[in-house]
Amino acid sequence: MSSSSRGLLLAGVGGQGVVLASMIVADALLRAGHDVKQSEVHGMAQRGGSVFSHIRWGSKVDSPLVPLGSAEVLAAFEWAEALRWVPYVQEGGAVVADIRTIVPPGACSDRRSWSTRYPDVDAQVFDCRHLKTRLIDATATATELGNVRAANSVILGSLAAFLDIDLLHWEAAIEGLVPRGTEEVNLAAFRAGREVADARLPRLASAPEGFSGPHEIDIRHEWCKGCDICSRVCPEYCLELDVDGKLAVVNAKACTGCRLCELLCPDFAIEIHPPPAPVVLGAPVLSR
Amino acid sequence: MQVGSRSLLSGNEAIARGAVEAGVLVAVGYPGTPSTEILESIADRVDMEVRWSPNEKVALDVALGASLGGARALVTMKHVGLNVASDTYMTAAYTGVGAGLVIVVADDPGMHSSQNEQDTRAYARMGGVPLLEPSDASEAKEYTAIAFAISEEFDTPVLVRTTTRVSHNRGVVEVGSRADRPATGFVRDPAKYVMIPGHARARRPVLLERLERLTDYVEASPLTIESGDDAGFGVVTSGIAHHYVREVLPDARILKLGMSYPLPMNRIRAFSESVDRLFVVEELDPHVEDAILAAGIAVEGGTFFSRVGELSPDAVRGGFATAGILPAQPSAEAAPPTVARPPVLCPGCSHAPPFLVLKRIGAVVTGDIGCYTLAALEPLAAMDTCVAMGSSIGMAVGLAASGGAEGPVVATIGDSTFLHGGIPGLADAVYSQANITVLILDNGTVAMTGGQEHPGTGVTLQGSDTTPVNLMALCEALGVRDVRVVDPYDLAATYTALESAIAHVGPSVVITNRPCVEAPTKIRDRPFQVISEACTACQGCMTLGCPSIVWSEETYEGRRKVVIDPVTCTGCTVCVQLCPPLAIVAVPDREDAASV
Amino acid sequence: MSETRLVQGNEACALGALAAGCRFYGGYPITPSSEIAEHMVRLLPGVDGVFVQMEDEIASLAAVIGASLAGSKAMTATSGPGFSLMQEHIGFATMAEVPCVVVDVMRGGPSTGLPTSPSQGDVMQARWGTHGDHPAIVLAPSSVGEVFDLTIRAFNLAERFRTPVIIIYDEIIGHTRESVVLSESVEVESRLSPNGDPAAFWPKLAPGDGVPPLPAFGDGYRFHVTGLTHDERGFPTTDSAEAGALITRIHRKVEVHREEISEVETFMLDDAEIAIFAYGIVGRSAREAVQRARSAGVKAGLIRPVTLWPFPYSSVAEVASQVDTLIVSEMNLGQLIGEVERAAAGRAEIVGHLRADGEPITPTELLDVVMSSGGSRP
Amino acid sequence: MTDVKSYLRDWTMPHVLCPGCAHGIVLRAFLEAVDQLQLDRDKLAMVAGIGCSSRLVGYVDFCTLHGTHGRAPAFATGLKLARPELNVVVVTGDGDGLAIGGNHLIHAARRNIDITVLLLNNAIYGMTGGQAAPTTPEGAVASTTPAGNTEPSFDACKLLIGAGASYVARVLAATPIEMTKVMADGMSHRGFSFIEVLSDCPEYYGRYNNVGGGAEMLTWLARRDAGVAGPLSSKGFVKHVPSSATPAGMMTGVLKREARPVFAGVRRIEPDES
Repeated sequence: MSSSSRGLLLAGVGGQGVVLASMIVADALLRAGHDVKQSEVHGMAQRGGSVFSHIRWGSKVDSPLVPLGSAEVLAAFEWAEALRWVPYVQEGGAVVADIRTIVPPGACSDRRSWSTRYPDVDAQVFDCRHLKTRLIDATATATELGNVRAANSVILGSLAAFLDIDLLHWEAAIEGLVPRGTEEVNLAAFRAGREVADARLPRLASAPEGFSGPHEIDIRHEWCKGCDICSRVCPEYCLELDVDGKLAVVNAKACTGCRLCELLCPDFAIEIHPPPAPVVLGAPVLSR
Repeated sequence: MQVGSRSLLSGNEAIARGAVEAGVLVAVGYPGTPSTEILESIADRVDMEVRWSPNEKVALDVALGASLGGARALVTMKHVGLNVASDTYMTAAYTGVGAGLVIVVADDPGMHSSQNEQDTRAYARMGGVPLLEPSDASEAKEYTAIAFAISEEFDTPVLVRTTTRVSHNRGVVEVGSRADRPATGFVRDPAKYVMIPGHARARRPVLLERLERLTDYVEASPLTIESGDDAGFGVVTSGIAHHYVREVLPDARILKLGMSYPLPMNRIRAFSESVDRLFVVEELDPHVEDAILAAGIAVEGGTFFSRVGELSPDAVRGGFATAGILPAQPSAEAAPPTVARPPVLCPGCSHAPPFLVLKRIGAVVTGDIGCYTLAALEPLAAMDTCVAMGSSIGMAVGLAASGGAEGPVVATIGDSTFLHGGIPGLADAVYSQANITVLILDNGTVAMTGGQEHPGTGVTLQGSDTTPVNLMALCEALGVRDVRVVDPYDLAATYTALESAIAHVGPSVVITNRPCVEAPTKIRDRPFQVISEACTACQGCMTLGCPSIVWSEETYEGRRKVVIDPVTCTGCTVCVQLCPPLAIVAVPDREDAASV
Repeated sequence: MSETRLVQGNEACALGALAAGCRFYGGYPITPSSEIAEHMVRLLPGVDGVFVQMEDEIASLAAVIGASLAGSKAMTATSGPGFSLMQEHIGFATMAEVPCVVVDVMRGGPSTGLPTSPSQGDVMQARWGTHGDHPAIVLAPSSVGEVFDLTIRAFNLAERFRTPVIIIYDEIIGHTRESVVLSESVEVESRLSPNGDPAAFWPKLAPGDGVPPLPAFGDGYRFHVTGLTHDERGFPTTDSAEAGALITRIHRKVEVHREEISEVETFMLDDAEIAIFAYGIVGRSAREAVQRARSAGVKAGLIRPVTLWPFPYSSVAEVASQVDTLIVSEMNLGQLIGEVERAAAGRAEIVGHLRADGEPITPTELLDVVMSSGGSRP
Repeated sequence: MTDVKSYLRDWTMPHVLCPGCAHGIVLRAFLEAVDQLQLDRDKLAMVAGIGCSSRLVGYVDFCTLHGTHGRAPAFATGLKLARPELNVVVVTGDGDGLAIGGNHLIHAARRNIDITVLLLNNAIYGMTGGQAAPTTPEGAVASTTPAGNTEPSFDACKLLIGAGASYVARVLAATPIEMTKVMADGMSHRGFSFIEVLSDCPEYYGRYNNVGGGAEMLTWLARRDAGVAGPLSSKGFVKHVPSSATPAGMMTGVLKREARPVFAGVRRIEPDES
């Protein structure tokens, strides 16, 4: 095992400010007299992808990366990211997680077979690792303080409760790094975060029944007048008018059964039938 | 940055600081993750020229010119950038330098933001150019300074290779003062600088002789560090891998290579003789391992450490466990099920709507390098190829020539990528009268790398105004007869423009004109919202893949309705045009709300 | 059981309507018909009927048609200007074959004219007011008692033939009080209801005497009612055979029942050499004039159509072939006189006594006409 | 859920309306509402006047009355008063309901008789060949305004609010489920409910004014819809389209909902009376 180096992880979604938050943590550790290394990945991942930052500190740090199962704390700015990175936390370590959920666009369509399932917000998933958990609603706390953008400082405050660093170093790091003019609200958010109580868990975010497979498009040609509304509103381009102005199904497999064409057909000429047997969705997509 | 202070700097910032302290006068590059911040962190300096070039080759040309003028010059790029610059690079090794010339190349093992995983160390050997590998921020600054010294001492360009983990790792760096190194002036020396065959033939032996001297240098250099006292086995390593080994085997005997080309083979041999088993731990290609084996020294490495992707403490620990050095690892706890989160185009991204249109048209789309490459992913899924900077146009020409494309062939390329490597491709499209359409997605910045300026923006890296390249005039001057500009937020107009351009016989160009919503300034218009009562849960808006459009708690016929996150919505209006039931409307501003 | 009461003509109309089973009144105020509405609003609640004062006469008859389709016997009442407005819906009710009763209490016209004076200026409008080819049933009472009786009859005819029926009388009858025998046991006709599968119901299929059965909206028969020319299923058609069949049937259902509908009163006609043709209030003056002429030795008689339309051509022709002179007296400048001339076809000399000045035609002046038209001959 | 086509008299189909005319979409949304409310189809009476929208009643298997131009509210008044257990729905157009029938409409609203009026506003007289209507926007071309309409136009909802309608809403023909929801809501309302549906006329309005066909006109409707409306649900919502896309301000949503005595002939039914 590594000598004296300690580690923690910050994780969130691109655009949440994970990098700035980890700079604050690293700066506070540096001010407390530690050798510090902090490593994140940015670039393409920042475009709404999963963003994480490793922070290591001690008298002399080698690897900037935290070995699996060795982080003292994981601070997750988003629920699914807490789950993704929790294997880095050591037995009995701590998880600070914002219960905010950001469902990625790819998992946000229950009309397509590639739907993936967003995990329920449920603290019990950490039980097997004997982790200390702190599930907070940082957005709510920051909103109460008057600036929703200070939510990250609330999370840092909660994180700080698990680290033995003098408050003065934290405050100096925050004052030095947050955007000018927001020092006060961020400091207040940080202090609030140290005290903040566990959040009431939100309603489970489970998806409704999954996609049941391509639907059947039934056109009653003798009623169709070729107005073209259906083909223009179809999100999947299933329908087209041929050169004679006759409506045709050109991409039957893509029909998700949204029924827009049916609802917006002025001539009652389209009927959408669900497939006979629902397709069973695959297992939820796991990361890593 | 206060001289003498201990600061927390990233590897890239440390390189830049190293260049500043080394008295560099000209720093150029082309943005590319993970190298971009090197130049950005010194953009505000008034005592040096810091510039973006249109591409890496131009950057290296500029740096070489500066060097020949007697100014220390830094050039930065990502690994694939060196492919572009390699033409100059290979011959610069012949010419040698005036003042110090350092080429910083940032590799991206694991391909966090790249199209391949190539190992720059191979270029060092191919060009016969020394290569330094810092392992953290502190070394990054230190090695940059050393690189300039080597460059001048040995009259050679010097490569400094970082990886993502070094470039984007913050560590404690001691800040020193800037050396005052005014330019020494250009000295005419055609035999050295004009590489006609007759001159070049004479330079080849010079290069080889230089390499020998460099080998002597590295054998004696403090860049090669031996540590640890644990007998039995030893590890040769470099770069970030060094720290992983130290992490996993704190007391092991380690030979750390600060310069990994040329190699201090005598020291390696001596080191190998002091241990029973010799290991090499290196990221990506077996560059050091092969060289050691070629020297007839028994060494182990590739068997235990993957050539795919990044190393990590855990990967290194696993390798040594397999090698029998460390006890076998209990398998790590599996992560609880969670959701995949691939990167996506930003809310309001002006690149997304044209790809919806291309999908509708059924075009075969040759893509290029940039944010818009994400259009290859669901839900847009409207890009068919992506290979290298500027490749889209030439590939489109070829694809059209093959007659094998089932739809119209459209090349999509960003403004910066077009200026980087797309212009010759378009010249070829005109030259060969290829029946293709080139869609230039002009968002006025190099968005993927975080919003840098380029020759089309009219602003320099250091913030001063300059003359922008006029893309439309450029395309017309190249001989494109059908050039049109369209607002990509207007789906119907974009559709019409592309349809007409595709109908044009011969090459045509459509240029979109909406700026990036993130850079240079964040664009935030009045956000939109979904009228839940009108939403039919068709999720047609989600074909855009906008991250601001997410599931609602409400359903219609068992299917989720959608909501728009008002904080991230930029008010681009594209989803409004995608909503057949007209359920998306602007959030009223305060005045409106008050008048209700 | 019967009751004898002193009632006003307009009141008698309301009482007759109630006795006929009218349960809906929709109207708009206009002199000299307003009292009908004022009586109806008091009477209808007692029989669970509905009174509504509409925004105009067009709406009034529309509401009446709506109520009739809902199964209620329904009526409206008005006077000249309002009657003009109602023509649109008289046509609609004719085409759609919706039973209803329209009362026109005539006043001087044209236009606003003489609102408080009597007239008989609307008799041709009652026949031809609405556009297109159509039949008409128009009744013309000449006394308060007859108003009561004919109102009942009008409802019966409307229900019997699925058509609007018009009652037309003038301001004098409307505002006159007479003692009237209000019979409580009146004969009331109900509309023919379909029996059979509602799904197979065709609202305009009339296999019998040309009058199709009519269920009410809400009775389980779902059908379409339209003013467009339609087929037997009730749906619009432009087929000329179907269009011709519809118009012919609507005409014929009245025409072939002419005898059943028509009512003509004759007085002292048996040996008459001179006769007066008069209707409504003029019929009463004529009756006295005939009596006085007879006293003077002149063989005078009276023919008074109670049903103005269908016009009693054969009765008039019969009288014309018997008398030398036929005096036609109307409180207009000559409307039905044309029909009389057509019926007489030259068999008798037609003399008109026509006035349209807001004053009633008196027995004395009619006697003068009789005497001066050859009645003085021995 | 019943297939709404079962409410059609399918032997009368296809209907006479032009390709792209949204009136059929409106009819479908209405039938969905009827289905949602589980109305007894024997007790549902639909009354119409004259015009394209009024033709809709011929296609539905209820008790249907295709009356005279503009008079549908008057017919409906008689029907409802004579047989209160009927659900009476008037379908009218903008010319039918607001020009020739404006008087009947406002008085039905004033009385607060318990009927529902669906006014399909396509901003033109369609049946007669594209003449200007009281709702034709100023400047718009119609066959009787070849140089552009010089008359101001009615805001039907404001008119009906002024007339005392106890329920007033405006919806877009392009929003099928919102239409259904509002129609079901309006029909459930005790008293006079007025629902204006912004529909289209691609054949005349679209052609004369270069708006395009049915699909384009459905989008164009959103641009007519610019205003702010009150709550449909307890959550409340407001609608807005960027000012650059809003030539005329027309609020959508439920604009008025009021409990007041319902007219039932000689007596009135108090709001709290069952």
